[in-house]
Amino acid sequence: MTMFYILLVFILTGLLTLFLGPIKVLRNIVALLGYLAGSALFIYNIKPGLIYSLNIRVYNIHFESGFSTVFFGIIILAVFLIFLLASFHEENDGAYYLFAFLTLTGAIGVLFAKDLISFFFLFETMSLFSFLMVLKGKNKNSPKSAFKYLVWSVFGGYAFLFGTFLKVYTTHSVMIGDISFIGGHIKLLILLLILTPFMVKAALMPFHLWAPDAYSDSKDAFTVFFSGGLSKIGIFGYFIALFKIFTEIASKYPWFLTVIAWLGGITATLAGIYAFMQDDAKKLLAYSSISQLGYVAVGFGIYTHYSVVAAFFHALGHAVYESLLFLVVAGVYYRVKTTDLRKMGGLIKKMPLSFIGLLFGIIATSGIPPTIGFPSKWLLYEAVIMKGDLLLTSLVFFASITAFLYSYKLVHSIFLGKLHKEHRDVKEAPLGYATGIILLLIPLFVLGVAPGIAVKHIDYIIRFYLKPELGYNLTTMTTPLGHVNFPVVGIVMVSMFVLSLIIYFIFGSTYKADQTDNYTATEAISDDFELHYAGEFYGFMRKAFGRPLKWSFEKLLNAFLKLFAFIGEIARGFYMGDARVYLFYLVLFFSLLAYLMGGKL
Amino acid sequence: MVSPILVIALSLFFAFVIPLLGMLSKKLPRWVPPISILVNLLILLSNMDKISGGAMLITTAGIKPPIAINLAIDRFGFLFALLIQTVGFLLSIYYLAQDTKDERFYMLFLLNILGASGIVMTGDLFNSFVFLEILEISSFGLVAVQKDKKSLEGAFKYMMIGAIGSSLYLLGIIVLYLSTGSLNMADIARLMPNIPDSIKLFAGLLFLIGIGVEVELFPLNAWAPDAYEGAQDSISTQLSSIISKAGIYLAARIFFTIFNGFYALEVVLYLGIITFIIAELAALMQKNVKRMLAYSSIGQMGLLLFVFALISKRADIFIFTTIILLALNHAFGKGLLFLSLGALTGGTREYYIDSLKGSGKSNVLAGLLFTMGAFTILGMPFFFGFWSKISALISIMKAGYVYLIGLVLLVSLFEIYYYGRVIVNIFSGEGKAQKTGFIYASIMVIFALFIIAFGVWPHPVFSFAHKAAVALFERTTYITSIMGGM
Amino acid sequence: MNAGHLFYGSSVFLMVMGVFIALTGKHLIKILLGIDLFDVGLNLLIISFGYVNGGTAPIFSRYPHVFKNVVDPVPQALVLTAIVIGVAEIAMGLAIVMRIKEKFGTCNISKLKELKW
Amino acid sequence: MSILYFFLYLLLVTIVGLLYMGVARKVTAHVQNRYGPPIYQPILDVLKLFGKKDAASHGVMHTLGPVIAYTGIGATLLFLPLGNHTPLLHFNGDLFVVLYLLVVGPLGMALGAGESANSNATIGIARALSMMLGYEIIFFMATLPVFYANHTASIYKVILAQGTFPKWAAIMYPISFIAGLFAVQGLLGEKPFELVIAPHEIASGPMVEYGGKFLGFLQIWHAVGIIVETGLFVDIFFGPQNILWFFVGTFFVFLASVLVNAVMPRFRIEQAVRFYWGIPLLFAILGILQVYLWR
Repeated sequence: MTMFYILLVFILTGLLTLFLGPIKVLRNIVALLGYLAGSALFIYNIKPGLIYSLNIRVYNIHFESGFSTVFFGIIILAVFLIFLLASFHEENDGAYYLFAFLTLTGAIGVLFAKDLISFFFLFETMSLFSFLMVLKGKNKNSPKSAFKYLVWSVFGGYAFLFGTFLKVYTTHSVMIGDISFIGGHIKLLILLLILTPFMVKAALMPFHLWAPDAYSDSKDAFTVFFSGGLSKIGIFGYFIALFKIFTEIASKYPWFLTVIAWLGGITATLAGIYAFMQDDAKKLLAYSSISQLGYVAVGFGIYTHYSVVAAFFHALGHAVYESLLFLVVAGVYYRVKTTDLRKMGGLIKKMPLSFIGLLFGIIATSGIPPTIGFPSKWLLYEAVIMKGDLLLTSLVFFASITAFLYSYKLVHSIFLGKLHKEHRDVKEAPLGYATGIILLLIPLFVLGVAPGIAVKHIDYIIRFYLKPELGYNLTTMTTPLGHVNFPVVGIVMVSMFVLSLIIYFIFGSTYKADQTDNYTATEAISDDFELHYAGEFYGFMRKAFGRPLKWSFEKLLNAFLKLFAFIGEIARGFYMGDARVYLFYLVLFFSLLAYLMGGKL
Repeated sequence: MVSPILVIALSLFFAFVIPLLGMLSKKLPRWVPPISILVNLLILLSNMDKISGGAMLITTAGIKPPIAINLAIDRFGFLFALLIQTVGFLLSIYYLAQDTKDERFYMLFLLNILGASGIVMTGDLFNSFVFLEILEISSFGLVAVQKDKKSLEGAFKYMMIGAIGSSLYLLGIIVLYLSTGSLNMADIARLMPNIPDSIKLFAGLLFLIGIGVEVELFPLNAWAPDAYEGAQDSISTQLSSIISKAGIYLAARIFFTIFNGFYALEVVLYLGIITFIIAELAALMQKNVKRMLAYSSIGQMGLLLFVFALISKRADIFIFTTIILLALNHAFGKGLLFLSLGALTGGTREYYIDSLKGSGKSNVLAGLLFTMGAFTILGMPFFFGFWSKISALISIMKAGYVYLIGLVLLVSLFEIYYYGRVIVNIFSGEGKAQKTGFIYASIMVIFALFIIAFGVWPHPVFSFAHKAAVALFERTTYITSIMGGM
Repeated sequence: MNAGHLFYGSSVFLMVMGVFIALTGKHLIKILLGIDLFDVGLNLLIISFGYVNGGTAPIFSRYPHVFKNVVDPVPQALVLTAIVIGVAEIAMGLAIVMRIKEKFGTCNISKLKELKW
Repeated sequence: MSILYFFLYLLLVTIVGLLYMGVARKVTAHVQNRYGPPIYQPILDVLKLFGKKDAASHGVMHTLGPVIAYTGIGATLLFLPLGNHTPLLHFNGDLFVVLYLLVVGPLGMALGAGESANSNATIGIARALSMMLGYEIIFFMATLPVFYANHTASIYKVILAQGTFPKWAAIMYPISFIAGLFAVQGLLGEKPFELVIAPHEIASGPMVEYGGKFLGFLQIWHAVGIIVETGLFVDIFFGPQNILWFFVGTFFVFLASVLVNAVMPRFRIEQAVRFYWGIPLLFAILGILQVYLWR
């Protein structure tokens, strides 16, 4: 029953905020209180193994909670808190919170769903209201991006629905349950269909086309939740589809998993490349988010205990650092009103906390120890090598190099380099953002040093399905290939840093030089002089990649759409005659039927 | 309890009073339809308890069937009567706020409602033809009432096809009469097994065309986009929410109750899905939003008929529950869409997608309501359409066409595409500021409330629809309750 | 060939002619006439269905032997209604055509091309 | 005790690295028919730089940049075995720890250089990062077969798993070894891949705004970097060596690279990256195929 109440609390909170519309402070407080009530209910009451059913005449809603519910629920709720903190500073209205809370309802509800129809209902709820959230968006492009998002997510949803019906038809059960015993290859079709919406949500190529636009054109605060929280539903779906629905996938269709893994690798790589070619902070982050989610797909595709632990952990990490990055960018946008990387720079002096947030965010994104990004990447590499797919390993490695590229571009273009004249009076991001940044930095380091906290839980989730092989305790991980003690890596770095600082302080002193006091090869520089290197940051890479960079899934899709449009035009032609033509159809139809029936008459 | 026959008698009386009142005052006639329909609704509701199990029989001239004309209302018909009267009432309120109409419009409107309610209440085949003609002729007039080029052209096209179609319907009735000697639906249904197959086939073909025109079946529906586009918004609402629903009732009554799913239903099965696909494809690239809605309407009707015809593959009450849900969803959803589209254009009759740009921002309410209407047609969760869509898919699965679900969903994706395009368009850019009158707005809100309330908690509608479906499904009960025990 | 077949044949011929005119006619009035012709043919067909060769009018009378061979009264009653309905239809049609002539300035059906997109 | 040991270790490697740099200058000079500075010149340079009284800083990150750079390379050193000489933390961590720690240094320098607001510096960084897309992936792919064949990701275990001379990975996996040689050239940033510094184009790139002790830091960072990078290569391809032979190995790898450097012109950046995606990539892939075939 609690599960139902939690959803109810969120829905009611949304409605309440809608009706308390005009007063912003009240709205914010209600939203926060409602959120706190719901998440308190969740954290204290949701234990693995709860069951609840509700009958609405024809359909029964079945709820169930498992380890994965708790894991993903906590991630999503945590990210939602960050979203709320940032929302206090956004332009919001009643509908804003209504849509947000209904999105949350859908996202949390999906975790509870035990039968596929409820799953679909809640999944569509989530898609629908997040679509509305994007539609409310922040700029002129938002509606267009929202449209793309809608079509894609509904495409996924319908594929899921089709899969559901195929499953119900073949197994006579609507529950999320095993299909491996079905004869023939229909089970693969079912799996593929059920997996589709999650590939869309987790932006796996070639289902990612909506993501960059939708992420970058929705409200900044919402992007935090969108990327950090909602994409987790995609991961959750991978888990549902590959473990709960098709338990014997590894033995029956190993090539399918390989395809998933390679798609993940390709996603990680291509999205990484696209990311460092972007000139908009949110677009860049959107692609980075897609790229990171690609690793998760790799983890699921490899399908060993190591790799799946890595995938889950990476999903967790993704929630933390991607939220952090989007949050910082939201805070920066709040102050400087732009996300165009070419129009910012040198903000480090004005917004130091944001800089720290972003810096550690990108460090984690790149997977550098001792942050949350490292354990999962380390484990993933080990898992892929153990699987023996060295080319995939190389691809993933290539992808993680691209992470350095876009990370640096992001941090440099916003915070480093030359401060723009019009940004002289910019202040630090306001309290909500700052709180969020600090809140996110805690897990970023804690889980980077002691990943065992999360790995233990992940192990519970999957040990039922895969033989537990990974050796771990609070701070270490051991695979047949290697062993890492994460705090040691951290301690070494810190002590080395202290040593370097000592060397630094022993020798000489420093004086502060202005940014105009620069080596410019005899050019005298003033404030108007544009020294900031931001546009076309990696422009030369365009040449290096050459023509293939121009290929895109989008063009392929457009060609496909044109085909449909053509068929549509033909169909429409039928309705463009005058009255006599219509009458002619009638007569023709009559004659045809009469002719066909002729034999029977 | 008041005899439901008064529904028809009173409407007729009021309809003919209107011109007289019009002579007295210009303002009076517009008050007649709401009053009349309200009275009708009350009469119907007072009979609610009386109708159970089979059909409620109201004889005329005190003669038992199969002789004289009689009304036979079972729960299925009652539900449709209620639907028609409710939507009619809302629209009549809407017309209160419209100034420029002359009194003949109100007469046509009332006759139209009368025709539709007559169709769903009558137990006599020829009587249904008469009501069908009343319905059609008044519809031609209503479509043309705008008196501009588009509406006139639409009306003429509708008239041409409609006239031929209903004549063939009459011929079908006569064929059945010749072979059974009866015009009473229940009686014919009883005698159906005695009729030779060839006659059945021929009559079925004639009915198929007659009803096919009304329910917008594929090759017979070419008039529909034109009529929908030409008519004013509220009339388009009426076309999709009332007139086509009466057609659905007729199709169910004739093809299922009378023919007992013989032959024609199989044709409907194929034509239904073809209608669905072709109409949605046609809507895909449509730039004129109203015409797009018309295609969508046709498509929905096609899906509905397809689901209905599944009964020939598998006898299951659920299929009938589904078509009721689909019909309700379509009636309210499409009605809301047409009305809110009218509000978005601000009465300019500029329906092109580009001219609607930003209208949802300047008229937020209408924009939101349009979105809701689209969502319910698309079958989004928390809207009534979700349940009807899921039920439709379940029905298809139950009939064993599980792979067709994929096709239906693929085609539904087109729906998402073109509705999404419009929604996005009305919410982007800046539009001219437009106001919607209070009455207009509240009518739309009532439509929307239905969609949302029963979308969130569909239980009452389910049970109501289920009972109606049972009434339709048990044709022997229907027959015996009219013809007496056999 | 008995009289019944002749009736059927001629009324079906009328119906076909009506549809043919409606299909090929360019003038709106002509098309309406075609539809009307179709209706008339249909009505005749219905009456001829009810016709019994050599039968009398279906009127109750004191002579029961006459009553044995009456034509079916129901089709006639139906046709009566159908004629009225047909008239209403054509009247409505004519009204619409009148308006069309006003607005379009022509009665040529191929000029009615407002509704395409 | 072990801390003291570590200090000595770091000092030794730093000095050796600086000497390597001196040798490089000498060798290059000889190739170009010059006399060149003495071998210990870089040590003197570093001492001079650290001895400078004050250094200009453009901000906190600019200051911390070189410090972080040295932090990164020092931390890497701790996890890297020098031949069969056991490093302090060889048991802990493996190739990936080393590879990721190796990035900390450049990242620190990049952050520092970025804050200087000199576009030359930033261009240098952008090039450095882009170059990684070329050589880093080749290096990784070249080493993968060795790790895969020995079924470990630990560098130390890889060293031990190889036998003495004829069983070296360099001989067992010659194709990968060649690919690795290509990568080392880029890893060390020598010509034709000397795009980051490119003194004639972008005025020594990231270093352009650094002087005094900052430059000193960057020098010793580079010195240790040479040892770590060549050392990684030697560890993986030349089997178990004692520390002396290890240095000899690294020296020859470095020398080869310097000789190439001395006679080569410089690529344009996109040429450099594309170069790596050509023949070296082919070699790397063939190397991977080889290990698949052998197993």
